[in-house]
Amino acid sequence: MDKQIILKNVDFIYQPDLPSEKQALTNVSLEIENGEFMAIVGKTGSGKSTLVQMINGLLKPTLGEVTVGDIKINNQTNNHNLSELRQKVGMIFQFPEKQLFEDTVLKDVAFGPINFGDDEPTAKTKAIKALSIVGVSKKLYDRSPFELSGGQMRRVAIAGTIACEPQILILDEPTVGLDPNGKNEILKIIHQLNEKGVTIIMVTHDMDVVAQNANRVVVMNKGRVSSDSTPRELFANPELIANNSLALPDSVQIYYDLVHDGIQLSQIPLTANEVVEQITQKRSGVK
Amino acid sequence: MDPIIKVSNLSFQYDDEDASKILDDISFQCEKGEYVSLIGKNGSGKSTIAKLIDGLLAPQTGTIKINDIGLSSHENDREMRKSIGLVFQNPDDQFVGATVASDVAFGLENRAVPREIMKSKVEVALKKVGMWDFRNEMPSSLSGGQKQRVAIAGAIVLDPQILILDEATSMLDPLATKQIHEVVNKLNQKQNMTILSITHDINVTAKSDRILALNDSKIIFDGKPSVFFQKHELIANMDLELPFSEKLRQKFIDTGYDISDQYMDDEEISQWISKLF
Amino acid sequence: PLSIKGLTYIAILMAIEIVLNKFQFQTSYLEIGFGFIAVAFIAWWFGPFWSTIVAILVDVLTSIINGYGFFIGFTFSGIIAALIFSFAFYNQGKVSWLRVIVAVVLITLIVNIGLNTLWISVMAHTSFFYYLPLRLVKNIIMIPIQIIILYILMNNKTIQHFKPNVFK
Amino acid sequence: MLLRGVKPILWLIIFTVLIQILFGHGGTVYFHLWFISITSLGIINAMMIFVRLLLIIIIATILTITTSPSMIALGVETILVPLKWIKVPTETIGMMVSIALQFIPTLIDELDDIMNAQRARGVDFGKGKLIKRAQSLVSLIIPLFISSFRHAEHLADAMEARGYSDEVKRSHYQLVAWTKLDWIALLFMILLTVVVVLVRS
Repeated sequence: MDKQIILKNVDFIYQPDLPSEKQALTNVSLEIENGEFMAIVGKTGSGKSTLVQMINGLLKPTLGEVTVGDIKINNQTNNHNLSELRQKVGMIFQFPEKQLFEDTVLKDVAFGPINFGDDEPTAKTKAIKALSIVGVSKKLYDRSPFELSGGQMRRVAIAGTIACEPQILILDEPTVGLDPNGKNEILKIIHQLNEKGVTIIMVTHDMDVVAQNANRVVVMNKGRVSSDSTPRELFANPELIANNSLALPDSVQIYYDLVHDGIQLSQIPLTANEVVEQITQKRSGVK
Repeated sequence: MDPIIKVSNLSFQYDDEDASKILDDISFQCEKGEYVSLIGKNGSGKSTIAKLIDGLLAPQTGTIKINDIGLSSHENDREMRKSIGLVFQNPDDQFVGATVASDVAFGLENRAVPREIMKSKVEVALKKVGMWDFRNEMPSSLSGGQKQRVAIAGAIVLDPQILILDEATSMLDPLATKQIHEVVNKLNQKQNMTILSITHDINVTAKSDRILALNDSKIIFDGKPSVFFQKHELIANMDLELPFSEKLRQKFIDTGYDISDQYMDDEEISQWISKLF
Repeated sequence: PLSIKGLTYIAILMAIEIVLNKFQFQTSYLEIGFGFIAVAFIAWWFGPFWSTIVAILVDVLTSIINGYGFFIGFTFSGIIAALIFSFAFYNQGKVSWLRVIVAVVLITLIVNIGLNTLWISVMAHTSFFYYLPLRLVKNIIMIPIQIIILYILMNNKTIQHFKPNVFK
Repeated sequence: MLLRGVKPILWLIIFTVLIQILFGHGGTVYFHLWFISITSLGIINAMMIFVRLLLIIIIATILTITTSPSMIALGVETILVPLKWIKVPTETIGMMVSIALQFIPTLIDELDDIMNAQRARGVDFGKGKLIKRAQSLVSLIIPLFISSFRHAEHLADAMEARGYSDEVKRSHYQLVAWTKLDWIALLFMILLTVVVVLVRS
């Protein structure tokens, strides 16, 4: 398999040699393959955000090395040679609508491609493509992004990153503050990109999102990787979940309620559908 | 007994936006000690209602009465605000004081409450939200959930009869959200405080006494959560999601199970499943 | 008198000024902050009285926060800059290129190159002309950047949209 | 903390000290070349200036470390009290200072976030031609202003909801009381001033 991202013994210290020095990552090693959908969970301050910022060079490891494709980043890497990396690794921050600044939606989405060296017509084409992926209608292209609703602004901001055509997309809590519909729409977009081969790395608190989307979940605790497994394997360890102040998804909660009542399902269900399926299965087994 | 909040035929539109009405002939009321959830899409006018009730905006037509006192002149606004505490969405937008304690005291300072009384009231309020240990911290050093708890303390320090939460947990993680709702539930149950919680998180509405659903500038539902959750079409039209237990119940029905036609919460539904075996 | 919104806007602009004064490009030795943008907005929306007050406050606060000593000369410089901006922008609906250029050039010549160089030489007991050449060069380089940024910001529709809310 | 305070004026200190050393005159001449001359008085002068600037920095740093922003805000308000006579709204100004100090950390975080977001979209701050630099700054400052103005709008609502008005009399939770220690400090300062004046003359 194609190892796309490799973190090797990465340490990161904020403000080294100052009284405010803070070790954010300790000996983190991870390998991420092409096309994965990985979720990163953990308490606030567990190092999740620091970890993802390592991958597109916004932060450089104090010790160790990060490799993305054939680009290596360590503490010797020059800040100004990261353009190629940043194009490859798109990053969508919490409340990404905060980055909007251009007069029109189209110009704002084309901003990234232009910075990465595209000429204006090419950037425009990419912007239009990205806007159609996120479902922003043509009518809005020439509007100011600030006239849009919260959900639409969020989509425009996400299009701004997608337009750079990244191979890896990092998202830090992309759905916070949206209503349920807006949230589902955004998750659908992310899923579609993943199906087209884009590697997704998503920081989130929402375990339902983890259960229903990710094929792999990493739990961060005090700057270390404390677990790296499939969501189902993670949910089989309720103690680990509780220790990291995480919540069980509703379907998993039902599973444990049933265990409590002496009913053991064959597998931990990740969706409402799976709950019903397994109960049906179990009942036919009983009979 | 008269309702504590009485809204009659309220209409409102912002003058600078395109002229559509944000609220159109809305009437509802809340009884003392009730926990009411006000839900609706983003931009459906939920926050406008909060501001109107608190007198931060003036209604164009209709009346709002708090404890049977109408909102009309500016003086009344101040009088009315004494009985209402308001907590907003963004934790960063509510801090005035440089420490947690002095921020909580802000509302008391505005009413020229003597310092000794202030000190004891601040202590009581901070203890209620579990933030007394943080009294000397700078607000900027707190987490989002802690900030919102301080904001609640800042509101309840004035002993309001009504607490309005304007999407107070929409920017928080699930754990912090849970903690905030625990605090709010306690205020509702132990002190009989009337709660008006504005939200688009349907899961947190399950524990409230009543749901008011706002759509297209009108109230389209006013009743018990268990009744509301069964109105699947209505919920879908409002861009909301069904609570998990209701989704599950629907799945059971679709698969041909003989399940109650009433809403059940997570606990009830897992009990029902247990009985299948 | 000021509305509550007026008060919070001035306070936030003051915070922006302090933050942007500190903000400098890491790679550049041209140590000029961008706090002037906030000064321009206070002058534009609130006029000479409040911009003078803010100039004094920011100077006092900055010297406390950053740990440089306080020197009354720089406070005076801040006031003059605030007054020049007020003279150029206050009560203007739309701010033209001409007004931005005049204001920035005047402030650069009178305040940054003239007065501030003088204060530095007074503080350090050295001749005015030791510092002049270096300061002249770096301030003149900054003029076009300042003009462009100020014009774009003051003519940004979204930012302008907030303006009517300032007075109520 | 100390280091960060010094950094911005480090070049000023170095420059000044160097000028004093290289171009000073008077006293014994140690070295002379064209217009450069290193003299004893020049070096003494340079040292004096160095110590003076260092003292300023140390004193200001001690103030920052020992005094909370709220105390500073209260202090500013107290100093301004005489201005009430000429109808300057000192309470409002005190409030402004308090809010401004309150928002500085928030805005620094926000600026950091916006910078990271634009970097991820390929902006390279501090690099490129003049126009490019101006544009990268605009991509930073417009979002900062917009989000700050939103803060201002919401904060005004929050303050009004909690009953703030500049028309009514307010009480104060935090008190700056004049204590024995302040008398001692004041006395010490007066003594020090007298000593300095005597020594100088």
